[in-house]
Amino acid sequence: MSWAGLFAVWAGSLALVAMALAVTRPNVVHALIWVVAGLLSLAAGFFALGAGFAGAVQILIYAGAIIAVFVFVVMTIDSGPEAIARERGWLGTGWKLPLALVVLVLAPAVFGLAATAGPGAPTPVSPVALGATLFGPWAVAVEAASAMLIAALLGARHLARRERAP
Amino acid sequence: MALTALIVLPLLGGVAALLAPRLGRDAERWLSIGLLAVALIALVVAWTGAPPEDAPGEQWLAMVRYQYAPALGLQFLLAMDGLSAALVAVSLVLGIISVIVSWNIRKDSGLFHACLLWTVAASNGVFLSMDLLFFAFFWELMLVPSFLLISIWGHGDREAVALKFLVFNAVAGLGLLAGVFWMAATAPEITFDAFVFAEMGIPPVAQVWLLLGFALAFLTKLPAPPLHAWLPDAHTMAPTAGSILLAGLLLKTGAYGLFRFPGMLFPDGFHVLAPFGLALGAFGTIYGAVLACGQTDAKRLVAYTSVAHMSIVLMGLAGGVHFAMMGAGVEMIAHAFSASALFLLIGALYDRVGTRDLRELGGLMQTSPRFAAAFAVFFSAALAMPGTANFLGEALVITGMFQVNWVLAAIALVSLVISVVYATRLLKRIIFGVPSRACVTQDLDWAELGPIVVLATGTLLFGLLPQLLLVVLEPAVDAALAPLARP
Amino acid sequence: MIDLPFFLVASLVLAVGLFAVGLFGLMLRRGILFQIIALEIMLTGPALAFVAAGAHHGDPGGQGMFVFVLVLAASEVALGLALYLRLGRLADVADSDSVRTLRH
Amino acid sequence: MSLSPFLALLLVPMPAMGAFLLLGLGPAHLERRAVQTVGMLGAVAPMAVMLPLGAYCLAGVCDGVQPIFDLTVGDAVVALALKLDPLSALVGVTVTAIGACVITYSVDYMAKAEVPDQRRYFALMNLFLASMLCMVLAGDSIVLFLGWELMGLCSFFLIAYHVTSARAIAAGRKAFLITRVADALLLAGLLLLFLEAGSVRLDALIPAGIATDEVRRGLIAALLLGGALGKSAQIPFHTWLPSAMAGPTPVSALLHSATMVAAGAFLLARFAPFLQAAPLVMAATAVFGAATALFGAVSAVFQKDIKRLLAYSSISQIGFMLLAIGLGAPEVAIAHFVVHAIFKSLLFLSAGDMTQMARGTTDISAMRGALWARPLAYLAFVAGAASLAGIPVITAGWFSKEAILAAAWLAGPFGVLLWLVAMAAAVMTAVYAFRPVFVGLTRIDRPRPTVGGLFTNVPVVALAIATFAVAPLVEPMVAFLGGVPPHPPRAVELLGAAAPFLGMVMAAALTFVPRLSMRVSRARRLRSGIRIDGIYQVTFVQPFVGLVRWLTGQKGGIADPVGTLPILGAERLTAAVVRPFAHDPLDRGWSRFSAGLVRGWAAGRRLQTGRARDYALALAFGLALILLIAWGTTWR
Repeated sequence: MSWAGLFAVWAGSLALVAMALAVTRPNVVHALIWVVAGLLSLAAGFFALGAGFAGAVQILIYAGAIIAVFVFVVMTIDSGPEAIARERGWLGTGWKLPLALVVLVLAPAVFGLAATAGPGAPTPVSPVALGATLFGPWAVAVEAASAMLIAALLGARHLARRERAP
Repeated sequence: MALTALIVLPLLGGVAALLAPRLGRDAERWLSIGLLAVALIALVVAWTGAPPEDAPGEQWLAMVRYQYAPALGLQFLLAMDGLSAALVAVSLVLGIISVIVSWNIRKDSGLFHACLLWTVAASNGVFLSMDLLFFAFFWELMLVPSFLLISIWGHGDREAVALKFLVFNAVAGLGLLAGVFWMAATAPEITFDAFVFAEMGIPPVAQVWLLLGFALAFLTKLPAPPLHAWLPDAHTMAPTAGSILLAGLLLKTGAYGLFRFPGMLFPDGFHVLAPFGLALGAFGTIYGAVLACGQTDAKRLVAYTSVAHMSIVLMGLAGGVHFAMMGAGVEMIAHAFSASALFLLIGALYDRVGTRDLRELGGLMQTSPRFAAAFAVFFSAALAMPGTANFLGEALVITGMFQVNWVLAAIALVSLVISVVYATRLLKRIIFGVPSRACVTQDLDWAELGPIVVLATGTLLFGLLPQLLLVVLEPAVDAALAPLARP
Repeated sequence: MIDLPFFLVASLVLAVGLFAVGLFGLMLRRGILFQIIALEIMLTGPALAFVAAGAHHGDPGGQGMFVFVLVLAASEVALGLALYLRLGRLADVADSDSVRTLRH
Repeated sequence: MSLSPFLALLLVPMPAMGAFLLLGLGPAHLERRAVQTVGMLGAVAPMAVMLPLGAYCLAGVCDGVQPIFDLTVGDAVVALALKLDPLSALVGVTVTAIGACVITYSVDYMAKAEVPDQRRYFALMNLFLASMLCMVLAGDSIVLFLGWELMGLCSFFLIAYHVTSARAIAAGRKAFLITRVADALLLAGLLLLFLEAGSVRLDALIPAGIATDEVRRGLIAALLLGGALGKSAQIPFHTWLPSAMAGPTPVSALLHSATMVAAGAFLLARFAPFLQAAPLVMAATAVFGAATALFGAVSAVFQKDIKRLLAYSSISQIGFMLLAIGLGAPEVAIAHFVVHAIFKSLLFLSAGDMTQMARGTTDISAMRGALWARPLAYLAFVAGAASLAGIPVITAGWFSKEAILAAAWLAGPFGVLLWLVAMAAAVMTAVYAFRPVFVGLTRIDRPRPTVGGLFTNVPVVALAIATFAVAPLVEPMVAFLGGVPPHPPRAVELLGAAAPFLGMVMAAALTFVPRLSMRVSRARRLRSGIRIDGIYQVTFVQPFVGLVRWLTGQKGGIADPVGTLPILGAERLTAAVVRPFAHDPLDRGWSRFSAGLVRGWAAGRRLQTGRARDYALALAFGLALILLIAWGTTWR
């Protein structure tokens, strides 16, 4: 049993709990905060797994940038008390069927995978190796990814623009 | 070559006539007359040309054979003998007359003249083609332009009547088609050549059925009594030119068919069915004559007289005796002249007075003597007065009937007597009596008198100098009777 | 049965869990913003799985795929929020159920 | 062809035919004077041509045939020709002479009619003359029948000359129809003869006819007799002649008394050798002749109209001719034909003239005082009546009638019986002949005597002279025709001579004794020829009209039943065949299937709610399913 592995699992389960809570909060801001918490604990798990670059990127990009955008958007809408009340109203209903389905999804995964537990420890992967593969054999994929990002950028700018011209 | 011109010329002429109205006033009328005149010249050329040597009989005056699809047995075979030459000549002359007569028809006259020419072309096709497929084709083709003639330029409820005419003749045409295809199928190798069928030796039982099929088509067109219902309506509702073509051409095709094919293709069938033909003919003359006496519409009256006269032709043809066949041939030509003339006169009267109802007419003698004189001449023709070709035809048929069975001759004579009743009735109602308010103001003008004079000379000429016609018909009748081998 | 290290198995289970939570959120919440958040959560599931597998095999590919997941998440959020804003302006509604048809 | 003297034969009918063509169908417009001259020329010219021919014939050369043209029909040769022999010469001369007289008379008579009517009248009269000459001079059956029928046609048009009077038209139609029935019989006979002989020439037909078997010969002879009876208005077919008087008087004079009506007798005389070969038919001819003679005479007595009286008189006189032919003495009959033509046309013309005076009414009572009103016409009428009655020695009528009576007497026991009937008829003839004469004598207030025009008087005087001049010629005429004039025993001759005087006495009684003349005027049944006309109407005309009305659907039934038969059958057939296929079962099955699809589709559409959450639900459901399957399979 390696301690790093154990710590990673522990961080992962923390993230799971945080995400679960994020999903059930009626207030958007609370939900966002719980998401940030979950992401950070997940980053910790990455570090534990030896994926240092992944963890750093998680903190910087995912938690820092993406969720920050969320916060900006949340600021523009009025998440006043009636919005929260509305969310709470919607929450009350219809959670039985989704929960049942989630359990259905989890059950085979948990039981199926649990049986195969065995020894072994995560082997750390240095960012150098990552950089070599990313800009080595995966260069085309990286370019495609960057193209997608630009497309997303333009799309977002165009969609969010206020119509001025008739 | 001249023979094909007889058919192709009017056919293409029809198309040209369609476009002619653009060229100028009456362009299509002169075009039609010109074309028919050229066709007449072609006929004379074919007639006087050297008789074909490969023709299977000696009565053929001209012959054209062009095998365009030997594998399928398809060929374009035209042959002309005395009778078909005479009938084609009559149809061309009547074609010209019907153009002259309908000089004041303005409603899309291009199509009108096209239909006229196509009817003439199709009937020429029937009279000339000895290839049964083409015969059947022209037989059906004839119906279309005449249908148009009646349904577009007719009077009264012309569409229903035109449809009745079309249905009657088209359905009857199926009998002919069935026979032709059956023969083509059972021929040693696929062909539609009538000469081949003649020597093919069709089994007698089949001959009877085939003759029935052929007879169905021919008798409807003749018309013989049970199948004649289309004629009176078609005649009353047809325009003058239509009536002339109907009486002059279409009726003759039925008779021509009965003249040519039963003797040649189904001799045994003929011997079996001849008595029925005679009986039908006899009944037809009396039935037609009696009905003619009761009509109130002038054209219907003349239509029923056509039924009576053509039934006498049927008796002549079914008699199978030399005199009777000769009489039938002469009566065909004579009736073409007299019936067309009567229709022309009644048509002219209708154009002037607007009614054909005998009860409203009268007094033509006082107001227009020339009209009355013309009526009198063709009144005597309808009566089969000696000196007219009608008498020659009917006398010969009656002579033939005496050789066959004297009862038939008696019936024909009774029909002659009844003809007095309806003829004098027609004359009394139109010419005699006090001029009714629908009396005619202006007399026949030259456009109408020309055709009348032509038809009158035709009737009287062949009546007084019959050998002109008999010499022409002689070989055709001998050839038609040869296979029947009856004295 | 082949044997996998405990941490890998556990991580995979957690990944599935995360994905399930995200899915649950998506099914549960009617608010469009919450649904976008739920989507983000769903994405973290595979991210974790990739990194765990990468760690288990010592293959940088795992982390590479994590980068791609990241890129995907970023562009997806951008467009999602832009659509949300536009939708908000047009029909000033936050509820995804009322946006039934594409006609707006 | 050799320029034979008989070429002139062709010329005889030519002028009349020419006049007809010019007047009838000619387009040129002619005034009154031109029409009359052409009409006159057309009538007189044939006489001018015929007389020399007659003389030529008298001179001995009298048996020539002038062929016109011949044609071959199958194996038979049809050779048309004109023929000159004593019979045709004599009758030809008579016809042309009478024709000339009547037509010149009609120039005056018709003077008042308008030009187109006059033109039509003269055209038709000339056509008639031409056709009569054709028939008389015919050398073959075709030309004979041509003339025969054309005469019928002309008689129709001439009877119906007054086109506006319905009675005239009806009379014309009746005459034409009845003669046409007779013509049909004649045509049948001639055609049968043609079939026997293979040629149409008379000199070939008659021997061939004689040569055939007994039955066929009898049949043909009977048919010829039927034809003759019809045209000559004898017993079964006589009803048309009295009503034919509706035509103008000259027409009655020429057609319906002298020439056309007697054509039947001429026909039988022409075929006499053939008829003699059929004794049964000869007897029938004699009986018909005698019966008609008596019936005609009796009916004539009771007539009130002078023209109808003369019509019945013609019927009776032709009966005498048929009697003579039936007894085997055609020459005598033809002699009587000639004489009768003369005095009958004289009677008609003079009666016509008198009616002009009586303002056109042809009633006998209107002739009262005619002696003073119209002396010339009246005297001519008396001459005609005398010849008709047969005043002995001075009138031609007596000679020809005496010859017939003699022939009857000499024809054996059966002949004597006929002689009695003939004698009765002769007496009656005298009665009806002299009744109008005596009416004419009755005195009325003194009218101014008037005289007809020149054109009227010349023919009347000529005919009057002829009735007396011809008297001595009757015997030679019979000899000329080749017959032997019969000489009965003296007593019989005296009896014959007495008959007319007896008749005169009875006539005087009938006219002057008021009681008797009342009986005469009231005998309506006898006057209408014992209503035979009505009988024909009921037995023939009404059933025919009924049949016509039934067939043309005027009596409720469908029009033209035989014609509509196939149409009704076709309609019923199509209805029976087409109805089951109107709603095609297969077709209905398919339409139901497609309806099901549509419903299913609609249900499917409800799944797409448009709400993202539901789609997430479906996503989750699908994922769960997959994982379950994956887990399930690894389980094993």
